Order: sequence, then structure tokens, then C-alpha cells
Amino acid sequence: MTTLADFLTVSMVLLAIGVYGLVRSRNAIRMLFAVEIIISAANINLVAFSRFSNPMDLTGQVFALFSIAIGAAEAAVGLAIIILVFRLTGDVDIAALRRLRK
Amino acid sequence: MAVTDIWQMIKRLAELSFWLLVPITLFGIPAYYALERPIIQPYVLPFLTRLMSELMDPASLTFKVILYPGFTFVVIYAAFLVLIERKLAAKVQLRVGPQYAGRYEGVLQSFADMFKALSKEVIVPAGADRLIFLSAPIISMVVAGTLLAVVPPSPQSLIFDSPVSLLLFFSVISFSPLVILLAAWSSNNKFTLVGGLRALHQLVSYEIPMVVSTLGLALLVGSLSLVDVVRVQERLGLPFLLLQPLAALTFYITMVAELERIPFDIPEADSEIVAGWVTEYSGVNHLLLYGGAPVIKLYAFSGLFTTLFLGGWLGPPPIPPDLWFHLKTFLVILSVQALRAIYPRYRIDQLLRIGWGTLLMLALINLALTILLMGAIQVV
Amino acid sequence: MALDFTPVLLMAGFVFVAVLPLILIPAIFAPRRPTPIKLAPFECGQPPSGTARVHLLMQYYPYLLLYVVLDVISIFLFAWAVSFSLLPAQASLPLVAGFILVLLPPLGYTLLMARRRELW
Amino acid sequence: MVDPAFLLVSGLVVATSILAIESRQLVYGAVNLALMFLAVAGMFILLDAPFIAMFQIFVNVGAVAILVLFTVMLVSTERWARVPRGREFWAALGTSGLTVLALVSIVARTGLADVPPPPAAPTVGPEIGVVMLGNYGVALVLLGILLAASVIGAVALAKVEKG
Repeated sequence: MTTLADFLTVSMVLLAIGVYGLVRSRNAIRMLFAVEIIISAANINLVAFSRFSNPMDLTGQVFALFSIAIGAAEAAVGLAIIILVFRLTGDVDIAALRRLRK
Repeated sequence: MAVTDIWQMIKRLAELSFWLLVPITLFGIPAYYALERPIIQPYVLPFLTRLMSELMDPASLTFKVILYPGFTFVVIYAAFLVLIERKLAAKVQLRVGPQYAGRYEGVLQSFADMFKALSKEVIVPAGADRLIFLSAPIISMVVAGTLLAVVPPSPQSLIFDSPVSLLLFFSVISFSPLVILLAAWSSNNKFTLVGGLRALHQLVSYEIPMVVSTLGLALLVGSLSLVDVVRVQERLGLPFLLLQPLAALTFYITMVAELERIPFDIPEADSEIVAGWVTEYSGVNHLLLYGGAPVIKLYAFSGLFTTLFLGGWLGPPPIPPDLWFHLKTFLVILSVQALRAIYPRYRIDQLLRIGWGTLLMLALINLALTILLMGAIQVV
Repeated sequence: MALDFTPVLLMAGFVFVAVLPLILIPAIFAPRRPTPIKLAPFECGQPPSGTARVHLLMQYYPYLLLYVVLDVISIFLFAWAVSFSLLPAQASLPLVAGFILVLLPPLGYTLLMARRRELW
Repeated sequence: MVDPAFLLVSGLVVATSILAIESRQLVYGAVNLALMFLAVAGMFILLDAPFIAMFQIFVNVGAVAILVLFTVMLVSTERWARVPRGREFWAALGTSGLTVLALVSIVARTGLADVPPPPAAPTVGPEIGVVMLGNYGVALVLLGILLAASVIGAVALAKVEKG
């Protein structure tokens, strides 16, 4: 029998992997991967709580829908920024972004 | 067929069975006893007998997946569809088409092609990404085959029906641009890359009008189950083609574009970019990407069109429902194939503008009309 | 688990199993005689020049961006469409109409920008 | 006894997400990200939410992963395609490890492990539409505005302005 804690564990591990990726990578695209992983962890949490607390109340699932939609919008804008940076500096390294401050 | 031909065939078969029997008796039977049957007796034999008994039973899932509405049926059907398409295009262009394989009008040409492809060298170009390059044909076949699980030939012989079937179909086809982009990139060739990008933009642009054009049906039916769609058409007594002509038109055009067929065969434009994103594939991989997956997809899309707009398996009783479904699907497939002989090719920017401008607007107008229709029904 | 997706997985798995021999038979029996010229990328008979993985075309990038967002919208519309009869039309229609109308300006803007070829 | 389907799906989720972060080539990372989205959709199916699962596949595998892959191929140069394993590795591992420890200690204290799943029918669309438009209609329109703004912003950012 799968319990709530099992789903929460998976989502926690996903969050940890996402945080690890965010801290470690200097590549902007890789950081976007990490953000997407964190969003997925949050979605699993939303749906899992919705399923286990009160299955008749679908607020959690609707929030997961909204969250996925916002994740898609975030990816679109994020990738556009990455492309802009690439066109300006010829690189997607985060260190390259620092040069833009001037 | 002359008598000598039959005699020749019998001799051939006898020879073949002799060469099959010799290794079995020489090695197979001794091996069977030498192994003391440690694996075969307790595990393999019950599994095999169960498999065989399920393959005999048309109601079982195994039968459906493996034999009838599933893979085997569709592969054989697809082989003949390829032949029909070649003969049709040849007749329109005053040629004869395949002529020799199978003695009568080349009926076995597709199978001959399959064996030819199997015996050919598989070339992986230098600098290609081996893993992605070699797995792309398999993935594209799996994606095409998974679509078959959703298409319902009749309520008795459907593999999977759920209240999210229509969405499942769209989700599965949204994999194909990903596979195409990977295949194109991994080949390390400029033509494949150009073809892959064209395919990506085309598939992506026509998916939205396709999805939006089915919204009207979802409104009328109130469910995304394909069986429910047909049931509602049964209750109404008329196919949705008459109730939603705009949606049917949009769906048909987007379907042809999603299949990369002739007025929209920009990704594989063989007079411009060699063979598009399949340029570097050879042998059996070419067979799967060029002859296998697209034809299975053609069947699946035509089946979906039949289910959504032509009333699926509905029809007067002397003909069984499955046959009705296949008759209608065959007509849809034939109409898509006939386009090939008639139309020239669009340019990619024209195509994108049509997709995002005209077709999307048509789909939205259809949605508005459907809402008005629903309002009229509620008033009456 | 009330809704069982096993048939779909079985279908995908069987296709995979059925395709495997098609891949394995040529791997074992087909000839394999690679030569440098045979392995070179095909460029219409010309000697291949440069790498193929150069920067991709960005000409049609706005259509991709549009796709990502309209994809989301269309599924939201499905959720509305199947629940149409369960909700009072006066309540849900203005919301959905607003939802769609809000998206027309970006659609127009993107199509306009996509037409100006010099921008990409 | 844990459900084998759950074990399989969760293993897939974790493995693909690690590969997405750690794989040498960025293209493989993007492919693994797509597989991760697919596995998360499997998670939603296990949670009796097939509609969300289909939405997840359609949006994330069908659109976001394609956009990511396209961008990866667009900006791909061999110079940074390989990620060096530097000193930050241990810092990153430590940070994420601490996150997991903190969260595990919180969850372990709440006793959520014993909560049995209440019986429920899978949600397939109509119910979600009712809640979404009935209770969160304004949020939906706001979401529409957000999406519209994101399209305009992304297009305006990505285009080249020549003097």
C-alpha cells in the first residue's frame, strides 16, 4: 500500500536533486533543468496532498494544473533570456552574465 | 498460374520444411532432454500454453494487442496500404507501379521490400550520436504503435477506452516532433537538420488547430472518451461531419499535415533536401522511419477521423460494425493517398501562416458556432 | 488505482518487442563493410564540408514560443468543454471568453513579429 | 508492501532527474528531462489524476521539452557542453543533503506514513472543470494574462534589434 509519505519522499528527493543542480551548475540551461525538476516536485506534492487529504476536493489538482501552466510560461521566458544572452555574449555560462552589468 | 508453377512452389516448400526439420531433430530435441527441462517445464510451458489459449480468444487483451485491432493486423494492413498507394500514384501518372513480386500485379511488393531492407547494411554515419541515432526508429515505431491502443474499431474489439482517451491520443502524437528533432540532430548532416527543423515547426504548428478543432466535439459529447463520441452520434442519428463541418475540415487538413503527406511533405521534400530528416538512415532503420511508422500513423489518424466525424462503427446491420469502421477508415486513407498524386508542395512559411492564421481561426469559429448551437438546444 | 493504463503500456511494450528482431536480424546477418566515404555525411555528392551541428535556424522561433503557451490554453479549454453542461453557462462563458480574448493580442503580435524576417 | 508500479515509477523519476543534471552532453540532459516529465505523469496516474497526467505529458513533454531541446541545439557549442566537476560539487551535495535531512525530519515527525489513501474515483476532466471555473475563474483569467504576457515578453526578448 502506497502511503502519503512515499510520495512526499519522492518529491523531497526530487527537490534535493533540483537544489543540487541549481547550486552546482554554471550553465544557464542546466539551471533551467533544475528549476523544472523543482516544479515537478511541487506538482507531485500538490496532487499527493489533494489525493490523500480529501479526494472530493480537487483544489490541489487545479493548483497543479495552474502550476504546470506557469512552469511552461517560465520555460518560454527563461529560454528566450538564454537565447538573448547567447546572442550577446556567445555563451550561456552564468559567469558571462556578470559582464552584462556594465 | 500454370501447373508447373504450383509444382515448383510445392517443391520449394518441401525443401524449406526439410531444412527446418533437420536442425530441430538434430539439435532441438536432444537439447530439450539434455536440459532436464529445468526452466521449460515449470515456467516456460505454462506461460506458452496460457499465451496460446489467450491468442485463441478474441475477447482477451493479449489477442487484441497482438492480433486483431493491434499490431499484427495493422502491420499487414499497412503493407497493403503502401502497395495501394504506389499503384494509385502510378495509375494517375500513367505508369504501372510494382508488377512482379507475388505474381499478380505485385501484391507482395511491400513484403519483398521488407526482406530487402532486412538484408541491407545499416550505416551509422561518422560523427553521428550512435545511441540516439539507432534508437530513434524504435521509438518512432513505439509511438506510432501506442496510438493503436486508443483507436476503437468496435466496442467489442477495442484495446483501451478511458474518459481521457482523446487527450491520450494527442499526448502520444506530441512525442513525434521530439523524436524527429533528435533523429535529425544525431545524424550529423545538414539536410537532416534542415528537414528536422521543418518537421518540428510543422508538427508543432498544426497540433494546436487540430486540438482546438476537437473542442466542439468535447462540448457536444461532454466526455473525452472515444466510445462516448460514437455513442452520442448514434443517439443523434447523424455523424458529426454534418454537425461540425468546419471542425471536420480543420481536422482533416491538420491530419494530413501531421502525417507529413504530400501537400505538406515539406520535412521530407525529396526534390529539395534529399529525404529530409531520414536522409542518413539506411536499411531497416529507413524501413521503420519511412515505411513503417508513418503508415501506422496514417491508419491511426484516419481511424480517429472516422471515430470522431464519420460515426465510427455505426452503420446498417448486415455488415458487422468492425467492417463498417474499416470501410470508412479505408475511404479516408484513400482520400489522403489520392492527394499525393494531385497536389504540389507548400513552402514552410506559407504553411506556418496557414496553420496559425487560417486554421486556428477556423477552429475558434467552429468553437463559437458550437456554443451557439448548444445555446439553441438549451432554449429549445 | 481505478483507471488502469496497462493496455496502453502493453501495446507500447509489444510494439517494442516486435520491432526488436527487425533491428537484431540485420545486426547479425547484414553485411558490414564500412569505408570512410560510405560513412561520410551525404551532401549531394559533394565532399562534405564543415560540421553539421552549426547554429540552427531561428527564423521560426516565435511559432515555437506560441506553441508552448497555446498548448496549455487548449487543454484548459478541454477541462472547460467537458464540464460545460455541469456549470451554468452564464457563469463560465464570460470567463472562458475572456481567457481566449486575452490571448488574441499576443497571437497577433507574435504573428506580426514572425512575419518581419529581418528580426530573426 | 510497496506497490511495484510505484517503485518503478519513482525509481524512473529519480534516475532520470539525476541524469538530467549530471549527464555529460546537454542534449542527453534534455532527453532525460523529457523522460522525467513522462515519469512524473506516471506518478500522477498512480495518484488517480489521469487528466493532470495527460496535461503534464502534453505540455511538458510535448512543448517544454521540445523548446528546451531546440534551445540546447541552438546554443550548443562544444566549449561548454561538458560540465567540469569542480569544488562546488561538494557544496552542492551538502546543500541538497541538508535539504533532504530537514524535510525528512519534518515528515517523520508528522506521522504521515500511516495515512491510508481514502477511496477515490480518478478525476478525468469534468470535476476539474467545475472546480476550476466555479472557484478559481478569476485565477484562470489572470493565468491567461500571465501566459499572454509571457509570450509577448519571450518574443520581444528573443528577437534581434538591429540599429
